[in-house]
Amino acid sequence: MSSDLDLLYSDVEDDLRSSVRDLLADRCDPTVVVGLYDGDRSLVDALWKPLAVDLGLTGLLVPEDQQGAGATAREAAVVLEELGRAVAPVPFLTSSVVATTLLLEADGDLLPRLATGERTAALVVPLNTAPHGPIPACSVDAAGRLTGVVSAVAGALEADELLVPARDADGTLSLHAVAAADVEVTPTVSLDMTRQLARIRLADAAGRPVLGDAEPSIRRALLAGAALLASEQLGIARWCLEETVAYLMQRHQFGRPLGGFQALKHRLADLSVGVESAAAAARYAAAAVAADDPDVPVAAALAQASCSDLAVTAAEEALQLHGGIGMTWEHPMHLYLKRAKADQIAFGTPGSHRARLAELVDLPGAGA
Amino acid sequence: MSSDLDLLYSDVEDDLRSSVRDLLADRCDPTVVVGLYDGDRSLVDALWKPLAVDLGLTGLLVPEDQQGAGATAREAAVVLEELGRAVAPVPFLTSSVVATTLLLEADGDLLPRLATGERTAALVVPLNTAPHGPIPACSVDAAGRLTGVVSAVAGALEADELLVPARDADGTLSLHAVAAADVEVTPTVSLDMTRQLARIRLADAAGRPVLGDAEPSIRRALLAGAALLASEQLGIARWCLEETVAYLMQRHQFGRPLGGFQALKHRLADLSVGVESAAAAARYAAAAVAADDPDVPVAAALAQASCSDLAVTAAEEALQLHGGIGMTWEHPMHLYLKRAKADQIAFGTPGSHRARLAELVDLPGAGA
Amino acid sequence: MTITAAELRERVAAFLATHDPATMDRMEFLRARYDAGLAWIRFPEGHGGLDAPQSLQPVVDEAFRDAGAPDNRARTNGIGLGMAAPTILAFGTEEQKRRFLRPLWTGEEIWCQLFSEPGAGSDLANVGTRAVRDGDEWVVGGQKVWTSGAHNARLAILVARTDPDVPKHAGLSYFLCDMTDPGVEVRPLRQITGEAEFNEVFLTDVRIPDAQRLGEVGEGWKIANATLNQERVSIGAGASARENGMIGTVARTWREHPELRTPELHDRLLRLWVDAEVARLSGLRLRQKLATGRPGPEGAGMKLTYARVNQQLTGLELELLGEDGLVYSDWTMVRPEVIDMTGRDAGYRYLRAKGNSIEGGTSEILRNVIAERVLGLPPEHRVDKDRPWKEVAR
Amino acid sequence: MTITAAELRERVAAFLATHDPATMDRMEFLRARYDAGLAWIRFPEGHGGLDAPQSLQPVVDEAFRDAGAPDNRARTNGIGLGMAAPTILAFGTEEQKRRFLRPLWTGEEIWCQLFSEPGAGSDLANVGTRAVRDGDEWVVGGQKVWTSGAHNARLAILVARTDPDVPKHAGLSYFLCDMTDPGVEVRPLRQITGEAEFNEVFLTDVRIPDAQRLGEVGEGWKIANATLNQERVSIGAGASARENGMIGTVARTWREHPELRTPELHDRLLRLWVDAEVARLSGLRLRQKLATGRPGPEGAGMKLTYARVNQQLTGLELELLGEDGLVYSDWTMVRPEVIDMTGRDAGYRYLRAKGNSIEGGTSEILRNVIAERVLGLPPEHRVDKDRPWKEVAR
Repeated sequence: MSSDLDLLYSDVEDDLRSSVRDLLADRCDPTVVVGLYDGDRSLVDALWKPLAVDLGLTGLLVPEDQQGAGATAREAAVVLEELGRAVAPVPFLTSSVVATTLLLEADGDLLPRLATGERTAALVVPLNTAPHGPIPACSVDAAGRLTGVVSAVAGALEADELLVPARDADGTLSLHAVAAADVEVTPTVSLDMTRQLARIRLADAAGRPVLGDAEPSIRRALLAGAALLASEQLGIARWCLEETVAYLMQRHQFGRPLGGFQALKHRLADLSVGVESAAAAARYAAAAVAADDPDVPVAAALAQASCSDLAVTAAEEALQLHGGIGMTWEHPMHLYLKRAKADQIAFGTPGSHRARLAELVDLPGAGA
Repeated sequence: MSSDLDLLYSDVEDDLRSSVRDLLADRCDPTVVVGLYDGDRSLVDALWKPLAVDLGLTGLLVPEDQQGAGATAREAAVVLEELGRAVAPVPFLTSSVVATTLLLEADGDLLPRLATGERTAALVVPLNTAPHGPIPACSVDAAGRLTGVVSAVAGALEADELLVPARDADGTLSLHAVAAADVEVTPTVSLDMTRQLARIRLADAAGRPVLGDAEPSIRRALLAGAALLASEQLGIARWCLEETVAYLMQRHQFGRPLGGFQALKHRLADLSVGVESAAAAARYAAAAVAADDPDVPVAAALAQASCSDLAVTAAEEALQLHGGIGMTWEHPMHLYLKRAKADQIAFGTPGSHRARLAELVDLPGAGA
Repeated sequence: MTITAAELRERVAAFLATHDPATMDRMEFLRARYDAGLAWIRFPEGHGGLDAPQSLQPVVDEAFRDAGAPDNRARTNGIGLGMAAPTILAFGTEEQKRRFLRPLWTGEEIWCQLFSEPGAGSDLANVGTRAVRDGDEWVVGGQKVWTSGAHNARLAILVARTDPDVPKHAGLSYFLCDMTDPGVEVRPLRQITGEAEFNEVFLTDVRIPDAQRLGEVGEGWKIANATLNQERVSIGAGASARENGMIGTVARTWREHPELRTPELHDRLLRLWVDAEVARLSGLRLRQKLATGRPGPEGAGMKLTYARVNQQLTGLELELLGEDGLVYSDWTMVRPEVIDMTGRDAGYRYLRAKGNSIEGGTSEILRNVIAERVLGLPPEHRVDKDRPWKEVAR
Repeated sequence: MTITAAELRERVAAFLATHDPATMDRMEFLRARYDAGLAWIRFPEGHGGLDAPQSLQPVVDEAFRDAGAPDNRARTNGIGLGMAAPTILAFGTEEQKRRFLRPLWTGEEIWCQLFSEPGAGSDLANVGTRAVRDGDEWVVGGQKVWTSGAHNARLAILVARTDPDVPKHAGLSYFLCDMTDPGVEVRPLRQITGEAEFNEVFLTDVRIPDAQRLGEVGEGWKIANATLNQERVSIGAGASARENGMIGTVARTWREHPELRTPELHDRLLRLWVDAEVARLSGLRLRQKLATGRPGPEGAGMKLTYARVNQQLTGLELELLGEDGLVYSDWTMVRPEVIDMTGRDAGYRYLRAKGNSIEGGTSEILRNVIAERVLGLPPEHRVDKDRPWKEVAR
């Protein structure tokens, strides 16, 4: 609950934002993004390479002595704001945040290879797994062979390396790396095709052990993911607000711009207050993770409990205020609605994060 | 769930409404009602006598062969709409609905005396007792002597006869009549002074047995109270809406009537839809009680789950849209806000009625 | 003396005695039923009805159903039956009623609606499609949008601008347009669900006989509003059994998946159950009110509630489903024949329900309608009301 | 080079070395502290400050507190310190600053605010109180309302109309009014809580020297807005510890009464806990943003949230309390010295919180401000903006 965390953006962060935004403006036009829904995934690689290699985003959270940029969650959060703003279909959150955070606690050469963008990894759990919830796991035998099926895994289609949580006969949860090429990865038709999910099937797959007693590390990685997802949601919400304001200034009905109608003005004002609130919550979560503040669990749950719903509200309001045009396939609004709705479920629903907060801040439920 | 129940008002009901409204317009001016908050309760009697005796409202639910009017809950509901509309401080709901419904199942001469308005009665439970909740009870000894303290009792200050639920040593719940004059009745400073509560203290008070195994009857009476309270809430909401529309048509700011500002228009439109919905729910509850329909438990819970909150919303919106003037003691708006808020808690909160619905319509909660 | 249910049953029995549904050609049977006044009984004699109360319609429909008779497949001609027919009845000439109502009711001719345009959505009176008189014909050009069923339709109700020099509400006229005419081009319009439930319709020098003009020249706005009120009432009226519609679908998911329930979702679901049930009762009450009269602005409130409840319910359902809420059935573009809001997967329902607050009058426009026509609040400040249409910014 | 925390502590120590709070007269001590520039350090030298960063103010206050020094009882002069002082600093002449700021800071002179009128609430620029020039004085007449602390105040900031012949925003001027002048009558204004926290103030031929005019004639609207932005920021900024304010009060009730908890209220409380905590962080963020600059429209959003959360929390608390939510402490009319939103009983909090969305700019006006000044949406259509004030309907 440190009140001295900086909730604004530094000059460095502003510069980083500009580079990411410029690149996305150039290469991630909505008219290309929508192609993902019709099965054209070529954008993913075309975008990920320059983001990873040219801008070096993959190494943000990795220390410099491991080929990384030695930055913090604050910078990663700014990147996520921009990725959300462009509904960019890249595995930054899954590989460069969650998998990277996980590997920070492990030995081996995978981390530097993620940092340089040479490899991409994904944690094999369903996207809706909450940091505080049950962690679905495969089973691992004494020979280190992995068996199990995990569905709704995000980032797996883009990953070379899969990080698989598995339980041994004693019930200990450990983490194993498996080459994606060695297992069955089936794409899922997803509500949000800009973060398409996959079903992973392992049948006696050969894994390399990464972490022994892995549960605390996995939870920490999921917590970082939840905390920073809030920045992606903030980016989505900001785009929806700005796009809608611009549209309502330009669209005339009844002989005047729609933006001049007071009922719409008041709704946009409320949305604007919501977006500013989300900015505070998301920045606090990023700053807390960056500072390794003891308040991270509260900050992450708070950010998810607020930013998840706010992004959905922003997308829904934007859709409604665009009228019919927002309902069409050719307008990009639906891409944001689908991402926002999927993000709301990702890393646990807002309701689940509120229930977690109840434990953390001593507001027990009925009968407790 | 009979869909052939009439949800409109009959001509007879419209006539009844007119007589009640005329009388209240004449004798229940808000400037007099507010005096209750400063301790002047003279209005209560001055109003109750003509309503009870001149209009014969006390006997609405009593069969004609017991000195009553042989009408139904539909007519009583219309009376409650008008009483709510005028925040009238009379014991109609407590005596002529709840106590009367209870006595319909008992022998003795109290019912006809309630019907004629000669006597007034109140059920001695806290106002927030839900039809489906626990029923606080006094204890009764073998000699029929009652002991206990019950607070937040509505209608007790106006009652000659108190109907006291009591448990004997075996735990059986029975109902007893006690003359109000024989027990300690202490007025409570209440949030809603137009339905002022009291604390009843019985110490070996002599009661006359009214009903033996009284629990089903008490629940039925509370259910009728909850079902018809919705009509009072509808009356409150309608007044708030109409008064606010009238005020906004008359009040000018920025050189034009406030009612022409679209943001306010849209809020009033939403409120208007809410009021129409409340009318449907309240009418259905009244019609179901009148027809002794098996759907009464659902109808009552539904009406309370919707009309309670709607009346509060209407009063809160009305207060806000009146601006500063609504915050003053001299404007009647606060009388409605206080009544609406107290009514929301009366006979169980909306949340408690939703929980009851969950049981009734098979929508069990988590872990059930 | 109006007709009774018993008399109606007798009439149906008499009709069936001479028309055996088991042996008769389906279309011949339907035409005969129409001619016997047993189609839409509230319509006048000679136009498929008996001037009978609408409330008795189910008696007739049931009697035919019980006899195993074919029906007119009402779902495939919703716009024809729900919007075109009552409008033609109210504003058409005898000749027009005779020409159009019978094949409409029997389903021989499917109808669609050519009202909305890219520049005329909420501001419907801003229609820019031009109709220029040329002798006994009108030459029509422009672009329409959000036309459901246009690719299957034989006829359309059409609003076009016949006079750009007068203020916008005064310059519109109402036409019945043959969709098979040269110059009518229908293109599918893909929606956020992936499907193309609607179409864009391009009109290029389409020639409509003046005999297919409905009402007077310049009356288009009035007639279009009558049509739209029909739509709002029918959208808002909804079904009449408890848990019909979206709430039933979500309640079923809830009941079947105890493992997904949380206290938070429970209370949200209960609130929506209450809203849905109260909306059902409001619909019932509205129908009792309207039993005799014509539809007024009250239907607008029903439609507002229906849209809100559907959207909140479908949003909740995805949260409830969790992992299963992250998937979708199929993004392939198809042109569905019939829209089934409660069927399909939860993701589809979520996306499709977003249209409920836009189609048939946005929720914002409906709030204006309620504020002005139910509550009597002042109309919006209008810069375009009294100026010639062609001079207003758009 | 700005001053550092260490340097400030040294200055305080040096001051205390020659001014012993234990022996010195309280008011003498405060005056000396002001003259030493250790009052409000962000103010200029000579006016109680050192041109130091506002962020270091706690360092000074703490050092004095630790030394057992008397403070200036800031809570009893909220309007003076929060609104009058920054406005006088920004718009006053040197002479005015010298005359008014010192006794304001020390608390010798309490201030109140004479802005709102029965006919000028949200439409503040509609002020009808007239000020007519008469030589070196202004003769003021009119009625003000919602004046807190007027019965204790020595001075007031006042907005009055000096020119009714120009459009309303142009015809206002800003004055510093002596509340002890003849012609100033203060009457308590009872509120829905039963108390009279505010007053009505009747001004009859009150004579104000032209030297007590703040800013130019006709600049009243601009200066009043600067004052109100100060208020919104201070209302919105709130406290900075978690669970400070209303949420702490309700959370305490929740923790102390397990028997009252229900799943439904639990989720509502958690939602409001989230809202309150996010609002706290937003306030923190806003303060970081404003650390150097002047208050802008951003404070409006904070105030909106604060009002909503307070109202929802207090409403929830009554439902939570059930039977105890039906009682009230006392309806007797009193004039409270200090308003304590979080103390008192739940019924009082519920009623008092209703004022949060009205006082200091209604939530509706704040939404306009945000829409127009933050988002850049078009202003409302204004019939009164360019017409002489006296000709506009009201």
